[in-house]
Amino acid sequence: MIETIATVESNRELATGYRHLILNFDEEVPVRAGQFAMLKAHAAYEPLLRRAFAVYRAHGPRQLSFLYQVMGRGTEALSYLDRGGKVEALIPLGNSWPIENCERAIVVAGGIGSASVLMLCEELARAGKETQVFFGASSERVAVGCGLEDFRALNLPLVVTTDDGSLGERGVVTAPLERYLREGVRATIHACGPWVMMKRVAEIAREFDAPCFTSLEAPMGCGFGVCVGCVVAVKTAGPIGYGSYKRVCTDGSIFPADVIRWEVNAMTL
Amino acid sequence: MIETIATVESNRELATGYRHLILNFDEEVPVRAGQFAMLKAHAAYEPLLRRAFAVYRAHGPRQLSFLYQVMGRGTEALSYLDRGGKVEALIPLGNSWPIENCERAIVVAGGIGSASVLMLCEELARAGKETQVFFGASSERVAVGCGLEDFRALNLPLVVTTDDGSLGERGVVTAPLERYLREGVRATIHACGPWVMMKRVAEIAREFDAPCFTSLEAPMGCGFGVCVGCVVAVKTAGPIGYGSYKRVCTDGSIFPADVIRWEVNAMTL
Amino acid sequence: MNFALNHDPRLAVEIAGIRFNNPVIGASGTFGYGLEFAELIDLNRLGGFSTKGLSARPLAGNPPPRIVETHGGMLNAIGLQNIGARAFVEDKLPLLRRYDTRVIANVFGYSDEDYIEAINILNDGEGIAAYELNISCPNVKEGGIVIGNSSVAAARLTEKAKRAAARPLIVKLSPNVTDIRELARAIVSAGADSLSLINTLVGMSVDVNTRQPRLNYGTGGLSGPAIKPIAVRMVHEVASAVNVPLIGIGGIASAMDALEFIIAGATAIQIGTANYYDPTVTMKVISGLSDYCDCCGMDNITSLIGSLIKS
Amino acid sequence: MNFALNHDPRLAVEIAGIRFNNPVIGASGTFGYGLEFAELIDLNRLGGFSTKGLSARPLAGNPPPRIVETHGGMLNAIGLQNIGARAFVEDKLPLLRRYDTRVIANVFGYSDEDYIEAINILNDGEGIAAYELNISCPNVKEGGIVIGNSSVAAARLTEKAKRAAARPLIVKLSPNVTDIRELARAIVSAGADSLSLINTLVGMSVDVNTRQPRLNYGTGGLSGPAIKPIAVRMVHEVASAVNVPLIGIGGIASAMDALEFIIAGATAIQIGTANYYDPTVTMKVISGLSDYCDCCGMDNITSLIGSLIKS
Ligand SMILES: Cc1cc2nc3c(=O)[nH]c(=O)nc-3n(C[C@H](O)[C@H](O)[C@H](O)COP(=O)(O)OP(=O)(O)OC[C@H]3O[C@@H](n4cnc5c(N)ncnc54)[C@H](O)[C@@H]3O)c2cc1C
Ligand SMILES: Cc1cc2nc3c(=O)[nH]c(=O)nc-3n(C[C@H](O)[C@H](O)[C@H](O)COP(=O)(O)OP(=O)(O)OC[C@H]3O[C@@H](n4cnc5c(N)ncnc54)[C@H](O)[C@@H]3O)c2cc1C
Ligand SMILES: Cc1cc2nc3c(=O)[nH]c(=O)nc-3n(C[C@H](O)[C@H](O)[C@H](O)COP(=O)(O)O)c2cc1C
Ligand SMILES: Cc1cc2nc3c(=O)[nH]c(=O)nc-3n(C[C@H](O)[C@H](O)[C@H](O)COP(=O)(O)O)c2cc1C
Ligand code: FES
Ligand code: FES
Repeated sequence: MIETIATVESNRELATGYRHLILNFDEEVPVRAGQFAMLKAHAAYEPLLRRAFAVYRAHGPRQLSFLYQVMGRGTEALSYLDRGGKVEALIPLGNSWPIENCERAIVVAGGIGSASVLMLCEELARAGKETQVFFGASSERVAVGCGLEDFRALNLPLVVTTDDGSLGERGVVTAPLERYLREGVRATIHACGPWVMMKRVAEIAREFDAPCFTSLEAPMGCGFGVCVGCVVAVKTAGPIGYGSYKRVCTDGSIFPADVIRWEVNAMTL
Repeated sequence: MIETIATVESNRELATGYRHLILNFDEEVPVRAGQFAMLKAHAAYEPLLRRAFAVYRAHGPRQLSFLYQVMGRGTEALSYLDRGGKVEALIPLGNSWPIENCERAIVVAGGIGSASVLMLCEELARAGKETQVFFGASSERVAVGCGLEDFRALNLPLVVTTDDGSLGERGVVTAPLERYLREGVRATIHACGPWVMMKRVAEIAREFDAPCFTSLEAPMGCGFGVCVGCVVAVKTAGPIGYGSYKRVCTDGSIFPADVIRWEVNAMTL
Repeated sequence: MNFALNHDPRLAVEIAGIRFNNPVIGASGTFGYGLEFAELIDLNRLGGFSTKGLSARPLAGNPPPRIVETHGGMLNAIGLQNIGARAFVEDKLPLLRRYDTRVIANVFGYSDEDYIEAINILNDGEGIAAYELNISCPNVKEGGIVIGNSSVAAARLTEKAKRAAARPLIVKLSPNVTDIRELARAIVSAGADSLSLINTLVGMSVDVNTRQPRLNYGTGGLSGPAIKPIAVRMVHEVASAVNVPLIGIGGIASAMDALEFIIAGATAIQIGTANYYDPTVTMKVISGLSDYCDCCGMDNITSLIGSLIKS
Repeated sequence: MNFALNHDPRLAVEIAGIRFNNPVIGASGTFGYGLEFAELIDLNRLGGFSTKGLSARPLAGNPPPRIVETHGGMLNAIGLQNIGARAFVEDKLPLLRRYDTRVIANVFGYSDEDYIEAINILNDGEGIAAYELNISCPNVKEGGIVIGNSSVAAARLTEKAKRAAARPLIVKLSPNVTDIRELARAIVSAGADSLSLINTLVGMSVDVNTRQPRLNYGTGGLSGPAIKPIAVRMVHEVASAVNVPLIGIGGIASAMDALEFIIAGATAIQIGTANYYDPTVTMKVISGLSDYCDCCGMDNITSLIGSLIKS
């Protein structure tokens, strides 16, 4: 975990509301696929709290990039940064995607959740594991904003869905996933996307009893385990008690889908 | 009084900590010498309140400029603006320098107070009134930051003082003023600068009973008279009562020196 | 005069029998005597405004500095400088009557008698829709206690004021109390027709270099977005404790902010500090509320009042 | 071990007989169990820290969402999730003893008995400098009343806790009261060795789209720069009401902020929310205080305590 001030190499808009931020660090930052950083435009008075962003790509030991959607005040402040701008960063944070004991892999990306799985796909490819990617977005514009081109460049089997059918299959990304598993494929699922999507992916995984890992989101106060604000409800033997809630930032952000109590949403949205 | 969003033409640093901000307005903004504007970097969450800045120069009916010193959060936010940046502006505000019944004029500028008197000097020159300018700053750097070159370009008799003697006469600007009046000159004094300077100018004016006008500063909440936060204590016949305090923004910012109770400082500093 | 065309009927609300064209009201002390805004906004579009605190006699106010900005807000210790009730009735009201907006006279005094005297003067005025009793100004405590912080004193004054008032009585609550529900109940039982909340929270800022308070008065009232969460909570608490219409106040700077208060239980809202840094904010909030009705297909904003869904 | 070289002697302060190498303390609930910061800062340079609230038995805490950011601050309703006093003594203390910093055990319970039980467990622990009684957590009220908002209940608990405590007792005050001086006097008379203030202010934030509170618990505690002016005012008030050392808390994010509290009457300060968005803030504040001593040629920061000059 390194607390530092990084410098903006570029902050390009991929599609309206979606940007690719490349940062240069003074020191080497070792990151594993699925880890994240807490970022904030340097010396910005508002908002106070840093925001969590998955490491999208490692361009070099000192150059990392992030893919983000402009949601509110924090991401808006980041969107104003130009080359040379400064970013306060705490990195790397959280656990990473476990790929050791997976023979065959399925990667499900929903919307900006894609940011957390590009490095995973790269790793799986490097490890020579057979990998099928399902990439869902609300529209072609959003798909492009969520890094579609980078995923295409991986040359992995890729199924794209959009809610409005403007690109690929019309509908939700879980539909082709379900069909795929119904064909009898046994593989480990890695999913990142909106809560509802991951909840559905978890259900499907249980149905086909496929191992499934999900990278969760929660509003984060600190990102390193001290505020205990980012919790998700997990299944425990006894009644609600200590251990019923786990921190997304340090116990996660990646959890086996079957330990999460999906009916208890961590986000207000 | 116009509420609008202006566009930055340029925001050049004249000297470390001092900048010249040129703004373009969509509509014509009629301003008289000594008036000011409430400015804030557009969409900045912090600080909330706009800051008061004298109109330094009118480059055209729709282009005005401001000279400012980077003090704290508000001016810092302004200093980050580049060409094309947006500025929330309420303008023009306050009264203006009365020059009608002045035969001969003296202008005293202390530090960034210079920003409020350049247009005055231009007007006096245009009106063909004999004018002597006293320009004080803490150092040559600050003098340059406070627009020294623009004042020199006026070709009016100009005496420069610096606290450290790095330029012109060493010492406070009120010293040459006093000598000048001692020579028996009768003229109307127009002064803008730090409270202590104006207080001293007021004393000198009384001593030589020269008419004297001062442009005051106070922390401003609104700039258009509704918060009643920017008051200065004025002399009244009776005891303290309604009328004992006047608003710098709407009753001023320019007041005859002899109505001000100089012992009651409007600023914490 | 008929300005009806200006108004979005879905935004109309009623408080103590008074109809407001919309729930957006300028807060006392931040809206002057209304006329100062005539150049900036269309006063006829405004739901209403509350005047700067009016006392029986004009007041000087506190020595400067009177305001200082803090993170997300500001501290003020104006000390109720005002022209006095009489001058308001004679000089301001005639000009205000030209506009189709509800004028609320914010009343202040150092003693019960002062309040009653001010109300009696204002009773003669034409064009005042209601009175707002400012019993919660933190910058003028006499003998150390603020009337608004004591249920007993507040109820006593409310009762007297209600008797004297020729118009509906709104009482403005202080947030500087342990249990605002108890205070609200006492004031409503004493006859208040409506409650407005919150006034400012008492705060202090120190100039480390001079080691003096940044405000000459020492302490001041904290306002602005910084206090919004406290205000929303209090509106929600009071809504469950009394059954008179509430006017929510505290850090409102957008339509979304206003909606938070309405959902929490406010019938109308007042915008204060935001008027300083965004002089046309009231107009923006009114438009924003109309847009919201469009989106949700809502025909009356009143259906939103106190609609908070608890988990 | 000898870390003395790390410390600026001018910054040393004493509270209830405990020497702090400097007045900068990590606030409870924002500093975990201290160890989480070992990677980020030099714990040996830190004056001290207060643990996350410890209860006799481990607690689950509230369902999410537990936090939401507001302008200048944040609301939290963690609900005191903690590993429990026993686990702290057995698993955390041994590791903490490696560091030269004062460990304050923040104690919480639902009843007087809970508090005493927790204190008894902690009494066995080695390496605890003092206890901080959290009687002001707004997110766990049982039966509707927060002990810390009632002078009577607070004094009663303080007395029992003082009797049970094998270490100096710091009581943490709630800001959600009408008169914090009265509360402070009652608690000091009951035996508190020191007071820390303020805890969070109760607030609420509403999600206009879902019409639900943004926090699952409904209300939460407001912290951060937004509340600083209220905290400084309360520290100043309490300083004039009692004569035990005070620990100032509320929105501190810089050395200048810390100095405001010290000038207002605090002997030491705690930094909370700022640790989240600026994890090394404690180190920056310590250096800043040394710089200040250099500028002013001050040989002891204690000479600044309560040095506010009133006009
Ligand atoms: C471990 C982790 C990794 C993430 N990785 C990425 C990423 O790679 N790219 C990316 O664009 N986003 C990512 N997010 C989400 C990102 O943190 C939020 O979009 C961001 O915090 C929004 O901040 P804001 O100030 O722009 O919006 P806010 O003004 O804070 O909120 C705007 C809206 O977003 C919602 N929101 C607030 N915080 C979060 C949150 N933490 N997660 C989701 N919604 C939130 C609010 O409820 C509100 O409705 C990640 C979140 C987590 C927890
Ligand atoms: C009518 C008027 C005209 C002005 N014209 C100019 C001008 O042309 N150029 C220029 O550089 N400045 C001018 N000022 C001063 C300018 O408004 C302040 O420097 C500015 O408000 C500081 O804001 P800040 O956020 O940068 O500093 P803050 O963080 O607000 O304050 C930094 C320091 O400046 C002090 N300060 C705060 N507000 C004011 C204030 N209104 N006046 C003086 N000191 C203040 C604070 O006490 C603090 O010590 C004018 C002020 C007034 C009232
Ligand atoms: C400078 C200033 C002066 C105020 N004067 C009064 C007043 O005279 N009477 C009153 O009832 N409230 C007064 N208030 C309180 C506001 O009406 C309002 O209750 C408070 O500021 C909170 O709202 P806001 O956060 O939107 O500003 C004043 C507030 C400010 C900032
Ligand atoms: C997320 C969070 C959790 C907290 N938990 C506790 C706690 O367990 N015990 C306690 O006494 N105070 C707790 N506090 C209050 C802080 O210690 C502090 O009093 C308050 O946040 C004000 O300081 P700040 O503005 O610097 O954060 C908590 C604060 C936050 C933000
Ligand atoms: S974000 Fe603070 S504990 Fe996870
Ligand atoms: S700045 Fe508000 S009245 Fe002058």
